[in-house]
Amino acid sequence: MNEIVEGLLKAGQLILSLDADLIEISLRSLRVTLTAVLISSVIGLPLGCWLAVRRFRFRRFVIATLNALMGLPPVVVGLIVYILLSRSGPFGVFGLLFTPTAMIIAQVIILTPLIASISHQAIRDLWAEYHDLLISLNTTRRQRIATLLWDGRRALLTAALAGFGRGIGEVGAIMIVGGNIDHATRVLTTAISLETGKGNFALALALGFVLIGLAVAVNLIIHSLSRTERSGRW
Amino acid sequence: MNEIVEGLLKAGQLILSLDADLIEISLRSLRVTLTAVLISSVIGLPLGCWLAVRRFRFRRFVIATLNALMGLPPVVVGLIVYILLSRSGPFGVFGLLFTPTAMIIAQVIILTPLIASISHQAIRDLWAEYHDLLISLNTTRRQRIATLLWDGRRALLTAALAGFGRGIGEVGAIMIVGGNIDHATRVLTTAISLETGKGNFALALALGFVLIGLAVAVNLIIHSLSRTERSGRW
Amino acid sequence: MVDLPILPLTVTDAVVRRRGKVLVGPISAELETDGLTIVMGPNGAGKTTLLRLLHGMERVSKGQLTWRVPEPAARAAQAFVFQTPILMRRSALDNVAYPLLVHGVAKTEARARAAGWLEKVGLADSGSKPAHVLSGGERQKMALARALIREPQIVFLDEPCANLDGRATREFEDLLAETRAEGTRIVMATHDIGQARRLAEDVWFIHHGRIHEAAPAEAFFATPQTPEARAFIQGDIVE
Amino acid sequence: MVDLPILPLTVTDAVVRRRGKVLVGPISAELETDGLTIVMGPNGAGKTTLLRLLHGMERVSKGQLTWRVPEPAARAAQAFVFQTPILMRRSALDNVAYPLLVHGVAKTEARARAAGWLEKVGLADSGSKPAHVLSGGERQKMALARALIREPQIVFLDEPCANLDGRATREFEDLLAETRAEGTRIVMATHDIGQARRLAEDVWFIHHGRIHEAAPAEAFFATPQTPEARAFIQGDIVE
Amino acid sequence: EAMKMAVTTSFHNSGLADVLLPEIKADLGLEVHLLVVGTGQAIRLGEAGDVDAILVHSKKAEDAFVAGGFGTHRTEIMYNDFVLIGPMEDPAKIAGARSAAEALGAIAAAESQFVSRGDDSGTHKKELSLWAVSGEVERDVSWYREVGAGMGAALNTASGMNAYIMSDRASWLKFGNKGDLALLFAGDPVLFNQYAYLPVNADKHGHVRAGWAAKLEAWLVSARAKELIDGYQMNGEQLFTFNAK
Ligand SMILES: Nc1ncnc2c1ncn2[C@@H]1O[C@H](COP(=O)(O)OP(=O)(O)OP(=O)(O)O)[C@@H](O)[C@H]1O
Ligand SMILES: Nc1ncnc2c1ncn2[C@@H]1O[C@H](COP(=O)(O)OP(=O)(O)OP(=O)(O)O)[C@@H](O)[C@H]1O
Ligand SMILES: [Mg+2]
Ligand SMILES: [Mg+2]
Repeated sequence: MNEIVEGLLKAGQLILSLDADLIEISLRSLRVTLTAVLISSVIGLPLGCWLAVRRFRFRRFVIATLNALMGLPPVVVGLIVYILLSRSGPFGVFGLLFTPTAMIIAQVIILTPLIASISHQAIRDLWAEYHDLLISLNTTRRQRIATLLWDGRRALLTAALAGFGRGIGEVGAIMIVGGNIDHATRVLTTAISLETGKGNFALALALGFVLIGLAVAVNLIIHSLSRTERSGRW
Repeated sequence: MNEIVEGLLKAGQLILSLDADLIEISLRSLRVTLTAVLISSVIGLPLGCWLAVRRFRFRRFVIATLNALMGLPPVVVGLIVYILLSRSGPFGVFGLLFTPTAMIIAQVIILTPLIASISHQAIRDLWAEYHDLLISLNTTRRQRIATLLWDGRRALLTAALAGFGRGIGEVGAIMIVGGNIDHATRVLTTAISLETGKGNFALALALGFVLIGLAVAVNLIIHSLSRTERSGRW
Repeated sequence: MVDLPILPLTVTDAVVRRRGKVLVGPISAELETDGLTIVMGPNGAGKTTLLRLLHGMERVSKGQLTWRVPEPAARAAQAFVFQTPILMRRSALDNVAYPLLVHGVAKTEARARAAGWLEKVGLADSGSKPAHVLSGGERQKMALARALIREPQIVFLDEPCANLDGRATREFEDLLAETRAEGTRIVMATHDIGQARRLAEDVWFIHHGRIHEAAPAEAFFATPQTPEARAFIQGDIVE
Repeated sequence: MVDLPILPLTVTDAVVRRRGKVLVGPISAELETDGLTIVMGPNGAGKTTLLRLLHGMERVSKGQLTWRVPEPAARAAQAFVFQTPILMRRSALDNVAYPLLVHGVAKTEARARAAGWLEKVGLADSGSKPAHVLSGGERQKMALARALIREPQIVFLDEPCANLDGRATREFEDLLAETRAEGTRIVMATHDIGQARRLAEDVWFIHHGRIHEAAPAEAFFATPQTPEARAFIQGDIVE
Repeated sequence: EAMKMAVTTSFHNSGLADVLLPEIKADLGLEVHLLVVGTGQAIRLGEAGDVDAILVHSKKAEDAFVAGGFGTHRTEIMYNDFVLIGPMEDPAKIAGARSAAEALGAIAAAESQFVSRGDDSGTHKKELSLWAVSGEVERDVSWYREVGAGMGAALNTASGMNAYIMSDRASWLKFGNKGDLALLFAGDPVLFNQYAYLPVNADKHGHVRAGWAAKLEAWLVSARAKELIDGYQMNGEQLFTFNAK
């Protein structure tokens, strides 16, 4: 029980003392996850819209699969990326294994279905609203997607933020492809895992609280920049 | 590279031979996650609706926090649940540590904010549609939530399914509180972790493919039972 | 259900302001127990906003509304038909039954009564259709049935006949007269001057968000007091 | 923009069936290059469905539509004003500019032209408002501007005056006459028999999903051929 | 009947547990639930009373555990050994080294990539002590990679980087993802790795199944256990040597 209190205190201490290691791994966490979220959003948001707009035969199957892929087990993703990037794998020549780039790749694979699926869901109602008008105006599919992306940007932000949340807390995949190498690929979650294994529960918790704080801060900043929950409907 | 092919073959083998261990841990995975999803939905869906319906001062903050909590690092949740359930913790007397119940508790903590957040987002547009009518009819807050839950059930299903996906693929928390004990708390994800640690990539991947297949199957079954993507708007 | 009479309603200096602009007000008025008030005025004058204000659905920036009984009881005895019907994602029958369900009526009884009301508004055959497939006129009829089913003491109607055909409009007017006879206070916005003449006991002429002229119907149509009202009545007679 | 004339449109035996029920059809008709057709009929008769069918927005279960040019070109030169205006989550100005943007007009020019159209429909001051705060009549005006801005060869109007006041209705009719004079084919559904008399060149009387009677306006109003049409015209004259 | 025992990943990776547990079940009617965790975590589980006994290989931590009253005593059961793994072509030429310290020195001299567990586990502590002997104390260098992970994950990383690593023999032999790695050096007595069994103190935690823990201990030091442990082979090699007194 007092580990939790101790963890909170330690978190405060670490933050107040601007612990250099903490800052380093926090920034790396942010960099990896934000990059991954950006890439995943660029793929996932239009994909989600496309799924809302397009009717085709296996639509339901694709959507169910996408939903299921939201839960891609990170360890499996890590493994596959590891195999692909390892020296004996097809992309071994790039020497990406155990670099932040590899971690970003793994996260993109995890986050893209999540972002696509949530944005599909978010955009479905908007498409129902716009459907007749956009069909009547003889828009191309591209224009429909662009319009939905723009007019639904607030809801889509939630999808991206869900991706951010998932990414920043993820450990299974980046542990395998990043290797949790000190001063190279160690991020908050892998550090937490490490300290847990060492039995340093208080420190692990402290890092966890820092991570949660970071996630809340990012969410609050983005919400207030975008004024999502402020103005009535749009 | 050929580990991936090997993994696929092995997955086929395991399934076709109805491997007893595989069936045991798959069923346990399903049991733990479905129970957790059920409990989280009972809490999270009304909570999400409530957040859509209710205006209060710190609404935006609560929503941002909930969004952030979508990314609760599983290891941290695992640790906290561990500390609480540990013999020397406040709930130690119940002897829940290293049981499926402990795993369910940890998953409920992870899934509830996720389900609440996605359902809040899903229900926001519906509430905008219904707002005037339900206010005019002088409904109680309870009735509003009940109405939104019912009329938005299709969208809310997606939230629950997102929770299922997240839960079935989760490993960090249940590893700590479940302990990955053979024949007691081993589930698909912890088994995958174990095999990865042993370097048995093919077997790990095989289990991963089984897991993904399971998730897709559950999604497809639920989608077709609920006919979500079939009828036009409702 | 609610037996205490909620009327009269007294409005004193109520103002609705949005984005720094006064949409409606200041309004001072009194709605007596009895009557049928027609609210008229050009597009964008503030009729909808005024009705919503009276119904307690617009946050007032100033002034106040006082019903005879305190808020919750007063809310329960009112009904509103919105200019654009709000469709619940249910069948037409369930849309109409909903207000009863909300007020604790058992499901079977609620449905039976809803079926009766659907018949009254001429939608007997459409009860099982999902609301969103209804035609424009059918939607308005459904919304009307949904508002009246709880037998409110006062009902606000915002252009309820806009999409109705001639016969349906006449039937609507008959139904309204019946409702009025049963003691329901009626406040209705319409653009149809013919209809206003037929139905109105009082007229409120709204212009730029204010009650520009309020008068008994005969007086208003015979001798409108302001040039705006005169122009408005003329303007409508296009033929 | 699209210069090839897309009319005439030939409809042969087209049927729209939903949930196993025939909503409209079989319809056979021809829309010539010139004209102003008023579609009338009771609520739920199938007017909206018919207009949508002509516009190519309803999957036909049988029969076909043939424009003079192939589909994509034909689609680009049509416009539709829906019975319930569809509001994009943008300002009124951006709503009106949208069809131009979609067709590759530069943003500044599109907005300038949209502002001109807002003025034409009497919404000069409301351009910067988000569409969802517009009043019922303002929404219809905006939808009209959005449909006409691309100068379509044919425009379908589904009860575009339902929520307009008298003056706005007259202005609408003037604008429509102007549009007609510029060569745009007009097909419009309305419940306002007075308006139909003023505007119609041809009338289609719809009943139970079929074109019950199609005739030049004068003939239709003077001597309706079927008892249903006669009853309908009578029924509307309520006073 | 079931009791819980925390063990380290390196022990579990050896596969010996899969041989012993069914025999224990047969002989004692006791089901042993294994919790496979890091050394530090295993000790914390024992301290909290969440397991009934621990089986680890980190003498210092074990002594502290007993001194703190968390465990009643420490019983040595068996040992295995650590080995040095590295790229097949052995760029640092450690295969011919005369001692473990010399081998590490050669890696440092060649500045070849070396992966360290970096997780304060028994294996990690052993590795650090060897570096100290070799005289290479400066480890803040680019070729020395602390990966902060269990044995299996560290081996995966080493395999991916084609780097040197120190592993227990069992984990290495069982490890599937060998890549271009090979066992290059073994046999120095300093590489011996003693496993000890520590029952959790029932005075501190009343619910602990001390009776079962004692029965298990008796079994672990019995001739039956000796036969099974010494007889356990992988690829024709004996992995563990029973040395309980
Ligand atoms: N939130 C808002 N911000 C700015 N202007 C608003 C807002 N809400 C409504 N308005 C404006 O207030 C005016 C009054 O609107 P209201 O809907 O009450 O008009 P109305 O009399 O019902 O018109 P109609 O006959 O067209 O239905 C309109 O011009 C509308 O654009
Ligand atoms: N998908 C559907 N399933 C069943 N019935 C439908 C469906 N869509 C429309 N309808 C019915 O078809 C009929 C014709 O509808 P339509 O909207 O074309 O009528 P309308 O002539 O435009 O009526 P109004 O004057 O009220 O607008 C209506 O009774 C409507 O309920
Ligand atoms: Mg209005
Ligand atoms: Mg219609």
